[in-house]
Amino acid sequence: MLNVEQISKSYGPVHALREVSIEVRPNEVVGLIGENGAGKSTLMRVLAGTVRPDSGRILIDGTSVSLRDSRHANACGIAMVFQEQSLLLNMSVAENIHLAQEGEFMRLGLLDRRRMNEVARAHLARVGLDVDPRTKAGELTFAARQMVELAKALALEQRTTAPLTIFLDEPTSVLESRDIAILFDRMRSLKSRASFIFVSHRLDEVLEISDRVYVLKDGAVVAERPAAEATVPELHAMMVGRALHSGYYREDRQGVPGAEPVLEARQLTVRGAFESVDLTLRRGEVLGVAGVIGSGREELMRTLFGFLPQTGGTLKVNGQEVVLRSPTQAVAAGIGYIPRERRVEGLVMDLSVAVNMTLANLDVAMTHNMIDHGRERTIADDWIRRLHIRTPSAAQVCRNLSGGNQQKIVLARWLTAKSRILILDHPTRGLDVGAKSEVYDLIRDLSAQGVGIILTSDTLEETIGLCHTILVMRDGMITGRLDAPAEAKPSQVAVLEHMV
Amino acid sequence: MDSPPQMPELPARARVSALTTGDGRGAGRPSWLKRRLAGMAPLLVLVALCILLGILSPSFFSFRNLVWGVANQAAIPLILAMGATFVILMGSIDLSIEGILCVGAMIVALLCANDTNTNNFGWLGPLFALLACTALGLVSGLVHVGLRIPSFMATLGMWFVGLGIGTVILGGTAVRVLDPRVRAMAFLRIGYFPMAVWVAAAVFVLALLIERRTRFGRYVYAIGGGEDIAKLSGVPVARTRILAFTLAGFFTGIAAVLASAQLGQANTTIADGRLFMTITAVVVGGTALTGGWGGVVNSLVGTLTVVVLANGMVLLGISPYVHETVQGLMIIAAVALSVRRGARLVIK
Amino acid sequence: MAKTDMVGMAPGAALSRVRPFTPVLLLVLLLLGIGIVEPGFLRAKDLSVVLSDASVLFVMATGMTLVIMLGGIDLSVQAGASFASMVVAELLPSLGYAAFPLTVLIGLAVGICSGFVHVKLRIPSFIATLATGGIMTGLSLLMEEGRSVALLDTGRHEVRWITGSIFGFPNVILIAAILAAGGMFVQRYTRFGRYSAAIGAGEPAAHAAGISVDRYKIMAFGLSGACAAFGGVLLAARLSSGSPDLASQLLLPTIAAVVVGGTAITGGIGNIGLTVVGTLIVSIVRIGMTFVGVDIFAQQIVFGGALILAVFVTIDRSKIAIIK
Amino acid sequence: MAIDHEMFRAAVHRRRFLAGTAALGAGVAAGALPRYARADSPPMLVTSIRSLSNPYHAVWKVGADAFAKQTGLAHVTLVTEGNSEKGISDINAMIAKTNGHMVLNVDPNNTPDARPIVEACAKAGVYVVTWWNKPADLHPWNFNPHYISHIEFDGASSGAYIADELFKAMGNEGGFVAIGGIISDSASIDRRRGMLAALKKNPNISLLDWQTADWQSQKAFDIMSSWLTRFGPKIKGVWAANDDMGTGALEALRSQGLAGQVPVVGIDGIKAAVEAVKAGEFVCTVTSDPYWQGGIGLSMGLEASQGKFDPAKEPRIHREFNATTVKITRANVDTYIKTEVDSHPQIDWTNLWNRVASPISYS
Repeated sequence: MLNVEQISKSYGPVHALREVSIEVRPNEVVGLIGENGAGKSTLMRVLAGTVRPDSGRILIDGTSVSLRDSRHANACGIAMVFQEQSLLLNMSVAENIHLAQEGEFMRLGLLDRRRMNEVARAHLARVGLDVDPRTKAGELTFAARQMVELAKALALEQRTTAPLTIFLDEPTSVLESRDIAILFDRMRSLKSRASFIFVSHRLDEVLEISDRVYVLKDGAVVAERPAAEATVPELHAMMVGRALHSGYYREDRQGVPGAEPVLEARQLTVRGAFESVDLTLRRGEVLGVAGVIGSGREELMRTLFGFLPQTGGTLKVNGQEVVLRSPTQAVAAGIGYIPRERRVEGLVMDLSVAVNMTLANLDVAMTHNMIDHGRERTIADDWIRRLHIRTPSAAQVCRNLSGGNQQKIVLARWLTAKSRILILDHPTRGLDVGAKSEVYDLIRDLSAQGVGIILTSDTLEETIGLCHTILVMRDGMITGRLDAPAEAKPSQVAVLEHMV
Repeated sequence: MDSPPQMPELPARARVSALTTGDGRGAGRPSWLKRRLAGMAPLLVLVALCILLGILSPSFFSFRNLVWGVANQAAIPLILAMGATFVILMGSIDLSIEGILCVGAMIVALLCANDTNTNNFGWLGPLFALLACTALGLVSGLVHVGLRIPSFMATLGMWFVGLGIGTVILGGTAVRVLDPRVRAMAFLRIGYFPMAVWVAAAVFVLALLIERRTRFGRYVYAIGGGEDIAKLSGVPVARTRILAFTLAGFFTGIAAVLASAQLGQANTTIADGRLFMTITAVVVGGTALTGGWGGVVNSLVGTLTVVVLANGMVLLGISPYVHETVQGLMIIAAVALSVRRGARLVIK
Repeated sequence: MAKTDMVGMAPGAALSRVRPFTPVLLLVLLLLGIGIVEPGFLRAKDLSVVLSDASVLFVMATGMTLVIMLGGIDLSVQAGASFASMVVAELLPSLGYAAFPLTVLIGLAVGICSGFVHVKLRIPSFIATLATGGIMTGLSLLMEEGRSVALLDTGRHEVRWITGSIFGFPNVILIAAILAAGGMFVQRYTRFGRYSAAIGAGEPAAHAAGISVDRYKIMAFGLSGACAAFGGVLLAARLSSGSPDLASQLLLPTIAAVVVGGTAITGGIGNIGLTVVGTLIVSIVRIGMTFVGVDIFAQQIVFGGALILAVFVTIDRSKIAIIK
Repeated sequence: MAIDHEMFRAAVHRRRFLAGTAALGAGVAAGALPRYARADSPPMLVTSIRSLSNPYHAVWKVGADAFAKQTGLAHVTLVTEGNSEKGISDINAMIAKTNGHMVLNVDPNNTPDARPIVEACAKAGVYVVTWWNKPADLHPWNFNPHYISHIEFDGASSGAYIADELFKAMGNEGGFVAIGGIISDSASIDRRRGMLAALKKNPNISLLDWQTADWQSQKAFDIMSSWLTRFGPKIKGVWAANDDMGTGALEALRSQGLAGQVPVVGIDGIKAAVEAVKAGEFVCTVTSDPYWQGGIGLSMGLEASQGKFDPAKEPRIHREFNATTVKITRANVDTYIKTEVDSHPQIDWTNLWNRVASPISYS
């Protein structure tokens, strides 16, 4: 029903897409995998109508269409659910679902808000989400928003006779495993209504949900497989061009943490988020915090970096009691933070690599209280070399770099700041396999250098794989503390039972 | 342009608040009640101010003052604020108010019976004034969107242009309006209220309908909430932006007609000081200059707050030497009490 | 976002290479244009007149630049300058030369207050500074019941360092030049400059990098206040008296000067070098109109049009994600 | 800033209205000036005023143009738009442009502006006349011969005069309200001083409240509305520092059906006020004559530059003086309208000193 034929698109010398052909059959889920820069997002933009291909054509039920813009793409039955949460937080769920499609609710030139809400409620019901369509999107959880986006995409079927294809761009990257299960469940039940193109970095998920899988590499399709016949290592190999070796999380390099504590929390409390949390982070230890959304772990992480002021308990850094009222104080105390929202909190996108690296500790780049641009440059170049950051130069603006490289720059910043404690808030979110493994290596290096690391991650597997110790939180309390030595990693089940 | 583009990013504003309010019952997120109260804050400020004045000056709550001292004086600022609201909701700003208002008033005066020329087109005067102001608003919009110039500068330019036109044609004279029908538009009393108040009320209802019950209204919020998302969802951003500025021009036109009718004359200084008062009113009402949050109801509250403040200073006979100081302090207090708390928004 | 825009305006790619120079280019064209119509304009003597008249505007625009870089705006500069002119006129007789630094310090303090109101009370700078400006106007009215204060002969002697000239070269231009150099230095070589750039371009990221955003914002407003005050001092010296509305009407030209230079009103992009050019463009358009003899009835229209045109040419859209 | 937004006699008829529009054409065409003035050619006439957005200065320009037409010399008008810097730099630009071969008639935007302007003129050999605003310690005789005269109109006496007329109309008893102009404006300050002085002489009259409306009728309208609710019938009269505010207040009264019952006074004699006097809604208004001001200043400069008289030899009363004002009351309003509003006064520009009234007193 939807055929992409021989699509090519290049920006200057870079070939984003090379004669890509993809077929989406009725009622099936097509998996689309590939590293960052493999051309996934460009392909999506082509289908969304926001980018015109240089050559090739798009067929819908055999008839060729040239998509003018996103509106037109919708009319042709192609809906997008973006990796970026693309809901307007200041508007109600119903308004979001019907955005730019209010036509059907106009009566005598006026919007019929009641009907708008009713219809929205129906759409929400279809994705099994029970929220008042009048609530503002900003008040929903990430998971709920994802569902709203799905509902928004589905709402299309009312408006178009064309068969519906929903393009899901890494919908799971911001979801908890529990929510992912729900999402997949919905997708399966919706297959009767629409076809899906499912993009993800998590190969296991792709295999779980897809019927067929396309592998993109360097802008070209390198393979197409029925999911049933494919395996994760195989796909990974095709995608990265190298085999997925054992010890994915570098368990072999997991050292033994030192004895002395670098960070101690006693009865740490933030009212309304979590209560009396005790934790001890030792030198060189990787401490994982697991828990579903709402368990308080997000807030715990942000509290440890001074975003949320603690309302009770004590916090000690290297034995010194500290009160962190702002990130400034946290940095002063030698704590570093790699945020979940890289593009917003991680980097100043329009400033250069070098500037971003020295942002947290400008002193290293200063000679008698003046910024020494030469010195700053050498520092930056040094990190670029040591962390294998792929960038034209240290003067390059971060916006143009891939997620993995951006993440390394954030890391480099804290290394420059000589932080002895690092808080990694979903450090591999949105990174492709290659970038991920590099980050894993870095984490091992850091812990080997005695840096204490507190980590939360999108997948339990990752948490278990990387950490020495795992704290499990539920309803704002610590409900479990498991050791995870390299040789005897606990099972996911073992962790899960503390979570729910 | 030699690397493939990536997905557009959410505006920082949206993302940051997503961080703090997104995660279930996040600590950064105030309770339902708190949020409702925060929404009410501007109104509470207004009520408090009124009570205070009522205590200090018995004549404040006198029916006469409420009608002539408050309602009648609020008419023109309210209409201006209605136009400004939509522009500000988009995160833009319209500085051309004074220029456009000046042109409008001038046209009214020169086309209907006046003491400078022999024209006497009666109703056509106000009509043409409306058309002209709407057209000027349209120009602001086209310049802003078409030339891709920040609205701040585009409308700043239009401000000068408008005043310039006024100066050229009036040549500095004050033109008196002699047409009784035009004067009636401000003074004719229906019920207890003068026409100006009814007009303002009508404009308010109109603006409310536009905000709540039209596509344009939705789109304005969408653009304010995140222009790139809106674009991707197929919102006609350019058209909406232009329309918003045109609408602002239209409302300014109505204000211009009322102003010339009320004063019985038009001159190039008729609009002096209107701009900052209008924007202050909108912000005091709790509409964010960054766009997306607030609305015409907020602007109504804000306008009343500002007008009551001015009215109160006269009622209390505060010395003109300290007017500006008192006003400044009161406005700081008002806004400080009514800004959106909770989510750490980037405030610029 | 930036990139998609670029894709949209593919031919503009070439344009974006000359972007950095467009403001200067515009300035040169402007000079030539006026020079052709009115050759007298380009005489060194007349240019020095133009420059010294532009210098006060520039001093105020410098402070404004720092604030706009952070994405804020300072509407209190004209009130601040007028206030300062009163203060310095009042203080000169009793304090002599000490009056100058003291006035600037007062300006700094007032600016810090504006910043504090904006940052700590979380009031949009547009309104916060509007209000603090009103307060300052009130104060300068109270000082002499609204009257202006003339500098006495002694005072006029003490402001020679501003009004005088070296080899026929007006000091005030030198002063402005020094300030410009200082400003550029601050922006390029100091913590403050670096951090305000970061805050302007991405406040949340700057915050998460441990930069105390609030502090630097307040500093920016403080400096803006100081610059405004200094501008007021220069004005008082040139007009040898202070008055509560001495700098009235200077606000819009100041903002125009900053933005016409190419600094983004939304913050992040820009620097004082651009403001130098912007100031020159604005004042040359203004004085040029008189020189060329544009009919005064039309001058405002021309000025408004010129503003729009200048901004159209100078702003670098490739860096502005969304044009609001 | 002298008269700031004062609305002076709106003596603009259709003729001039059209002329104004035509001026736009000329303006857009730009450069309607002789390119360069040689030393032997007659000097260029230059007028510098606040803006054309108020009738007072609009009429001023008309007078200046009339004089220029009569002499057949080129005339340029500069406006400060309330911006001292702009005003001064424009004048500097003109001096540079004409190589100092010009005469200047200037209404400085602000008291301080006078000094740099005069100094620049003296330096360049430009004959200059200033109006309304100058620092007290700046005197024409310190800049012989180029600084010819500084002329003002005694604001205090005007303020006092209209106050007295108002009190008479009130029957010398009861309360009245007063509206001032821009608070820091010298004219505003003087007129208020005069009003207060008059008040002292009338023990039975009380000043209910004094507020400022920045010369604007709109603000006066709002303030008056609030006053009416605050004082109601206690208001027996309205004193306004200029006619524009006066008419604003009058409209507020009209909206309450009080026009004509509560007497109003103002200064400037703008057309609206003159007609209000005729209608009995205004008691009186006072006018200096901007038409005359616009011409006479240039005339002084021209004659001096042509050596017809030597300013240095003139008595001091000719170098610094208050000029006479015209008082418009019920008594003379009809004739005034006939001679001044509906037609143009024929003025003998060569009679330089016939309106010298009194020396300027520095309080």
